[in-house]
Amino acid sequence: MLLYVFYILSAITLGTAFLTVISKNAIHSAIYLVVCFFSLAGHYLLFNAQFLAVVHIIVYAGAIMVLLLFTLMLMNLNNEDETSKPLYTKFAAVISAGLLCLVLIAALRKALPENIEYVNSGTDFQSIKVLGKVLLNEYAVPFEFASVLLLVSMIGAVLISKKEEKI
Amino acid sequence: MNILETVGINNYIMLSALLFCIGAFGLLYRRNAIIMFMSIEIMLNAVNLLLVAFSSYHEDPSGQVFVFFTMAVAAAEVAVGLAILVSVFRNIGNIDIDNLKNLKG
Amino acid sequence: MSTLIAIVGIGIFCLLAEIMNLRKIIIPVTIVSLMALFGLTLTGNLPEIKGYESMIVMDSYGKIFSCLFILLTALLVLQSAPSYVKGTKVSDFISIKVFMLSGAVAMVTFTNMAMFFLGIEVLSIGLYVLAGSDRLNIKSNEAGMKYFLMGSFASGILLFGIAMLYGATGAFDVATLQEASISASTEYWFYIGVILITIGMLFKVAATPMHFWAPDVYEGSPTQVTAMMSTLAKVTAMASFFKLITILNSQMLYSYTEVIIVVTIATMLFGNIMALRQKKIKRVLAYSGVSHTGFMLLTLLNINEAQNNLLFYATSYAIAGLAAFSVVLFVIKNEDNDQIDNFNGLAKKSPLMAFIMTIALLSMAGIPILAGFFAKFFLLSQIITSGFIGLAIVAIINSMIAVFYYFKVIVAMYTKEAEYEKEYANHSEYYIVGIVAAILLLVIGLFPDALMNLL
Amino acid sequence: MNTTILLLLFAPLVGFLINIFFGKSLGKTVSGVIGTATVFISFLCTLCLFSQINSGAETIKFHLADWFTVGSIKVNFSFLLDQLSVLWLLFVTGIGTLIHLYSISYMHDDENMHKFFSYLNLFVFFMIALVAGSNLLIMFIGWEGVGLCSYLLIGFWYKNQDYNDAAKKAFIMNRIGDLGFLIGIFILGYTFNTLEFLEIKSLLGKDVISPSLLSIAALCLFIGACGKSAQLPLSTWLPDAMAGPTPVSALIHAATMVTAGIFMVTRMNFLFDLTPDVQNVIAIVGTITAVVAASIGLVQNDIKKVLAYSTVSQLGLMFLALGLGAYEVAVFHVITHAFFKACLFLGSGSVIHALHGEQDMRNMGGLRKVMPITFWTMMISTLAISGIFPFSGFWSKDEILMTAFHANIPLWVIGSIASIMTAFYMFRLMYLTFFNDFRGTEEQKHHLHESPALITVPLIILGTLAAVGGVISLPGNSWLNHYMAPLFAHKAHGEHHLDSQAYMLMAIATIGALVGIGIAYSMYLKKKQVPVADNEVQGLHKVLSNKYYLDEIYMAIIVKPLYAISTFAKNFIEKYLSKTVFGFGSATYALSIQGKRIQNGNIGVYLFAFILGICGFLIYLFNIRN
Amino acid sequence: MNISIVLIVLLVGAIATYVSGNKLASKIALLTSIAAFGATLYALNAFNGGENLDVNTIWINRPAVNFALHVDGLSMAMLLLTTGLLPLIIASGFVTKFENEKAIYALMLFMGFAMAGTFLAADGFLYYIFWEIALIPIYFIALKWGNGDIEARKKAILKFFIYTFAGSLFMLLAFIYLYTKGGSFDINKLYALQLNSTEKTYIFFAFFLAYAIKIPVVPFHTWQANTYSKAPGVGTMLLSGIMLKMGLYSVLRWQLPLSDSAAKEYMPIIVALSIAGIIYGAVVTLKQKNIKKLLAYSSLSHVGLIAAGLYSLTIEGFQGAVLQMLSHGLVIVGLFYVVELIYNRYHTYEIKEMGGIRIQDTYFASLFMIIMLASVALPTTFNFIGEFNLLYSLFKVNMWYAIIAGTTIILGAFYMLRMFQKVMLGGETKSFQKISKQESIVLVIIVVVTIFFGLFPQPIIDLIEPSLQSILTQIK
Repeated sequence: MLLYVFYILSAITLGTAFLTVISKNAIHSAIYLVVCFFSLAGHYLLFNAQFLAVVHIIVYAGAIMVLLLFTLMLMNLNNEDETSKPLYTKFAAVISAGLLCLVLIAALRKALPENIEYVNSGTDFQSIKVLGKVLLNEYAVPFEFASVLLLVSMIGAVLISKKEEKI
Repeated sequence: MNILETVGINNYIMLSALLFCIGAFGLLYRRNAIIMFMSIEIMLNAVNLLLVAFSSYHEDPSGQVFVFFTMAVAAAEVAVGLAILVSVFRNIGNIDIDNLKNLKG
Repeated sequence: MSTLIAIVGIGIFCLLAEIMNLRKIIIPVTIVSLMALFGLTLTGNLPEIKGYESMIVMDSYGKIFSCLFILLTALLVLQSAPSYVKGTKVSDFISIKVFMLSGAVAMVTFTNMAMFFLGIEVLSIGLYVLAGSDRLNIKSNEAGMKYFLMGSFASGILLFGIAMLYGATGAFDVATLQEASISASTEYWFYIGVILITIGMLFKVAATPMHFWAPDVYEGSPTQVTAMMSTLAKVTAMASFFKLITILNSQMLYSYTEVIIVVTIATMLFGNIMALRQKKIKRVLAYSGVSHTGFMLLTLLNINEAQNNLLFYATSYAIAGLAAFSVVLFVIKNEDNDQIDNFNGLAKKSPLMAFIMTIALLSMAGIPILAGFFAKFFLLSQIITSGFIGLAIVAIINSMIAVFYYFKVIVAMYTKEAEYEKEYANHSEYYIVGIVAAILLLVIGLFPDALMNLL
Repeated sequence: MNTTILLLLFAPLVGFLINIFFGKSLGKTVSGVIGTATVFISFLCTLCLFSQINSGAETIKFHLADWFTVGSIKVNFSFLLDQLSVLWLLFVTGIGTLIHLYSISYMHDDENMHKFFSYLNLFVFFMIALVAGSNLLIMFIGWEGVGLCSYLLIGFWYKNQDYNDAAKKAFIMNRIGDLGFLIGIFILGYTFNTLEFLEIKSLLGKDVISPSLLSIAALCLFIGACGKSAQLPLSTWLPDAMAGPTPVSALIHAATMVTAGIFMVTRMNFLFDLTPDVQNVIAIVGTITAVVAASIGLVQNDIKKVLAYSTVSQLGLMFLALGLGAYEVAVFHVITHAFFKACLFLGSGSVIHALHGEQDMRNMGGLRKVMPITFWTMMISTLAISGIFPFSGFWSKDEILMTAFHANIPLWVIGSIASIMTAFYMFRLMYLTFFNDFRGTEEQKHHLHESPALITVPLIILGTLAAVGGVISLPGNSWLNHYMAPLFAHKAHGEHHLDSQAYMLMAIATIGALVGIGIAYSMYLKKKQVPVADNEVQGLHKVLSNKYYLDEIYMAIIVKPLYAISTFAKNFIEKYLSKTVFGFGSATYALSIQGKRIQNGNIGVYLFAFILGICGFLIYLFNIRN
Repeated sequence: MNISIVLIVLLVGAIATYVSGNKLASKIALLTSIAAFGATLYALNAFNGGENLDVNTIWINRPAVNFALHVDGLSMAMLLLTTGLLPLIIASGFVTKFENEKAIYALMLFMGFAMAGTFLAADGFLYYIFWEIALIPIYFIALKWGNGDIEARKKAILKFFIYTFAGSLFMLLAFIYLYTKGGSFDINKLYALQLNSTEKTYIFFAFFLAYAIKIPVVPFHTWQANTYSKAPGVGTMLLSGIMLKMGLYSVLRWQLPLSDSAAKEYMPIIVALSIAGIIYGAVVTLKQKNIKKLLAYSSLSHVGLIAAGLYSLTIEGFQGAVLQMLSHGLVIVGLFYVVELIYNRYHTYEIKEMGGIRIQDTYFASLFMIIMLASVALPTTFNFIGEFNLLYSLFKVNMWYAIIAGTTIILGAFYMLRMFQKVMLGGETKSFQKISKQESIVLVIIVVVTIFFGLFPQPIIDLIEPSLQSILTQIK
């Protein structure tokens, strides 16, 4: 049962991801991407990582996608205005991405044993409580440091967008 | 009952590798900056999926904690990226990366 | 830890100062406090905050490199002052730079991959912003865009690598990873992680074939940002790359060594050969930076003994870069035009600046008695000791090629006449940074021991 | 004694220094007098030494100073005054004095007269060093030094580039010989660890040394002698050297310097005695030179050139004697030759002086009456050189031929032919110059006059010596052989008994000379022939007047190819060598263009390279390797 | 008293010259150089008195580098050459009006400092540093004050710089390798190092590359003629008078003792190569049209002979080489000075545009002629002593070497006399202003010194011989 769910979800994930990158219309891409994110959230749920799934939805589907869509709308880019490229560049893209895929998977297949034993010990490791503890004890420094990161990006975004005034 | 018992970690690794490659493909294939951003998001999400899977596999919360950081990074990148994109758009009127070929040689 | 906090504190002060209308004091205070921090960190007088050893440890490697970064940042801030002081965004710029410094410090002091990842992202995002910060300039936009896209891609790969490491070991902390790297029972995919991280870092240090962004971005970015990229960012990436390899791959596979050798040779050659025909000074320096990356990558072949050499090379390269960029800033002013022709006749107009540039370029070219010579010398002796004589010969051939384009600039300064009356950006900051850097180059060259014994 | 030697050595040097530094301010006459006086002082000193040596005093070794050491060889400034060197010095300084005296008048019109005298003094100094040196290197100093002075004096009128060419040629051909000399010095130095003549002589007797090495050494020294004494194949410089002022030709290119080769071989006689092969070579080269030069001399029209070829020819005869081991005979001929050839040159100088620089005999004639002293002295010398009894040349030449006759008949035959030719061309010269009517311009005719006393006095002295010089070594009672006997290891060759064979040979020689004279008489005096213009000559005559095309051959096989190689090297090798070396540079430069095409600003390409890089890494590290 | 005083004088003098400004610079430079020469003479006196002039202090700990200067006869002789020629070269600069005089004279002194250091250094690393920094000043001198078209000049000089730099980098490699073997750069420790023959071969050729380019030995000479013709007179003098000798000196001091077995093994080849250089240089010289190039190629020929003597590994060869270095240094400076004097009047280096000078200035012509004759090694000039030794050493190796190398005395005479004839002789064509007393001083000094040492070379031989013997023992 779960296996089928996994396959379906995986198919959705990959399919929508693929559609995202090949859709001519950027809005369509965005929609597909949202679907992709939801399917990923489904995967998280399969892992029993409910908190993560929720956060994922909020951050990606809620924040990032909205930001992207907003920008798209702002620029009025909903219709196709991407100049058509020569065929060979597309060809090169397909070849190289395919090669990357092939090589990466081959490497992984070579590295991974056929069946990795998984033992479920039943310990709680992904409830909000545990995550919170880990995040704010062990990972307090990176947690705080992430704020610096966000601060930088915030200042940066403002810096680039704001008009310079001479004094 | 855990998904890994049924599906196995291998499949998840493969899945995220494929997803990652789709992201890379998008980056190569498209010249629309926004869609390239999306491709990058796909790549980051592939990694997130991998992290979550490994977190489950090791029954270790730090993987999931790391996902939060990844999300923060993704958000930050998108914010900055969009800011740059907007200024590009303001200057040249579109967001086709192929128009950005002034710097070369 | 306390260094990191202090740096972030300085960054926040910049932001607050803006709010409190203290814009004028931002730069002086930043520089002074950074210098104070430099002294405190170097002498170890900073009160150490305990309890976060799982994330950050200020070991000697981290300490010395942090000091180098702090020094560089202080000089870079001083150097960039004339560009920002007239605008309203001074606090933004300065705070971003200071925050980037914090990222840099995190990158060499981390004991957990999360810290490393965040550090590198802080640095990178700061650079994306700065690269695109000249918002009305299309070149700057392009640089920001290119850097951002490729950088994010590299981040993704880096992240994938970290995830693989995590998958193989179940942990992010350095100690476990290090143990895993030398333990025989480690999952094989650990090495996929190592390789992906290597690739990500090769991008950050701009090594062939991941270097293509560097010249374009260097050229398009505002000059003071280019200075930062080619000095602080490169050195930081290199230092943290070195640290990562120490952790992840201290017992390097032979095939991995081979790959590094190939990359090194390719990087040196590519950088040097491409620099030959450049007409723009920033591109010349960018490509020369690429070739210097190749040299610095040589340290990875002997991670156990080479950290001094890396420190020496990084220091001399970064300081020479600072000196060079001071002159570049001085010469090209705010103009969009950074052709080497601008240097024509500099020796007559401003012998001092021409002299500083000469010192910087000679140091980069590895002419004795300057710091760059010793840097190359240490590297060469290191690789010869470990038996890579062929590699040493390649390195030497590269030094020869490099002379060609460095001297092109020197020739322009000393022999050519300026075609038109040129105004220079006559700011004392450029002089100060240039002189300090030139003196440092000379002093390090005269007393290389002092620097070598730090680590 | 030491003072005498020092004075002998350095008086000409002092003269040189005075003249070079102060000559101009001293005035022409004073500088001439100084130049002459210093050489005369040397002459007096030499006389003094000669009287001692002749009265049986010990050989004098004079150590002036240390010079330098080469490895284990010590080279000193030291001088050896024995029978040979003193004798040689005697006529060098003696004739030198006369020629200096002559020059005072001859060069009086030249603005650089003080230079002329300083060079002449320097020449005498180096000649003294050459002759008096006690080791090979001191001799080499003199050897090169006289070469230098010869260069300076041939090119004395340096405004004329032809003269400069002649000077250069003389120097360079001498240098070819010098290289041989130098190699010879190396061999001897290497073998004996010393360069002192006396030490080598004593070591030669003791040690067993590979004969082939000695032969090479001797041959090399002979090459040196060839260069200096203008023997084939290095003979062509001497006729060209006539570009110098006539006193120079007399002193350097007739009497003294060119005989340095003979001096050297005589000096090293102990070596040559041990190498019969080389002696044969010397004899053959000498004979061939004698006849070849004489044959060229038959058709020359320039009065000085005739004398020059005659000199070469006579030198060849001397080498013939040397090759036969008859050193004292060669020396005897050197001395008589010095007298009569100097006289002839000075006489020709007097003629040229009278004709204001005209040297072509076709434009002379009938000078006998206007210039009686010149005529008579030259006539005596001509008779001497032609080997007419009882003039000095008769005795010396006769001895050479007699020696040759005893040793090797073919050489004797060829030598005799050469001396017949000598008689012919010398009388040709006399007839063309002094007999018949004057063929020059009216202008010249108007100014014809006998030369002043300063010119004629030396002529008279030399003429006298040329006439009676033979007395020093009369057959059967030779003072010279006796005097020089200590120098030579073996019994002198020249001591021929005056038997019937000897008389017959003398007769043959005299008849030969008379035949030569007779032909000349019939052609030039009786038929009043005048040689045709240069472009009208034909056949063998043309070959001869072009000196067997030796210059052209050298030009074609040595100089031209050398220039061609030089041009080739300069324009081709240098260029392509440079290009090859910097091909690396250009190649990298060219690569740079290709690189710029990749770096085309397109982010897709960059990403493409990036991903290919990743793939390369992974493939290399995981799929191919284990 | 130690020998570093000479270096200090030169360095301080260089700075003082720069500081003193354009008006005083030339005089201060001359004074400094004379002071340095005085210091050298003083040191020579002390050295002959048996005093130890060495300096040895630790400079860098890791790698172990000492500031070690060692004085023996050989380095003393080279130091004499350097500090002796420096005043002459500086004085010969007086005939030319340079712009920015303070810089060029300071650079000249600085170069003197570096070259003197090269001759004195007894530590491989220190030696390398001196060796390399000597390049910088000459690069700038040639670049800034050179003559001819700027583009062509830039190319030629850059070529020179990169070429020599390239060579010396291989030397650096060899030094590093030696260091990894012995753990020290100290010359005596390096001498004592036990290496196998393969290593020695590699080291031999690494050094050879550096020196062959610097000396230069055919076919590594392509930089030379162009650089000489483009550099200003003083630069050419520095290059040919002293800098070439750095390479030759280094062969003796470093290359041969450090790679003895290889030196012996490859001796015939290297000597043959050097001899080929003699002939080749002479042949190419014949047809040169530019007088500076002509002298450059003649120099190539001469140093070929010196190199051949060095590589012959005989005491005569060493001795002759050192003597010839000194004499060639003097004479070539004189010749280039003559060229400079002519250039100042005719503004050309083309031989065909000269001529008829002797008739106008016989004094000048005489001085020139003596120097020219010295360069063709006429006996009683200093050059003869050296050349005699050198040819003798070649003879000891192989008679044919001596014969072939000996053709230099013929060819040398050929091209020199030819040049002299074309430049000086002939009728008056262009008016030539007579040289002044001041201008002639340099020439007079050179003539006097050349002849003096031609007559009394023994003091110098005595000075250098012990050190050469010890080097030879080291090799054997």
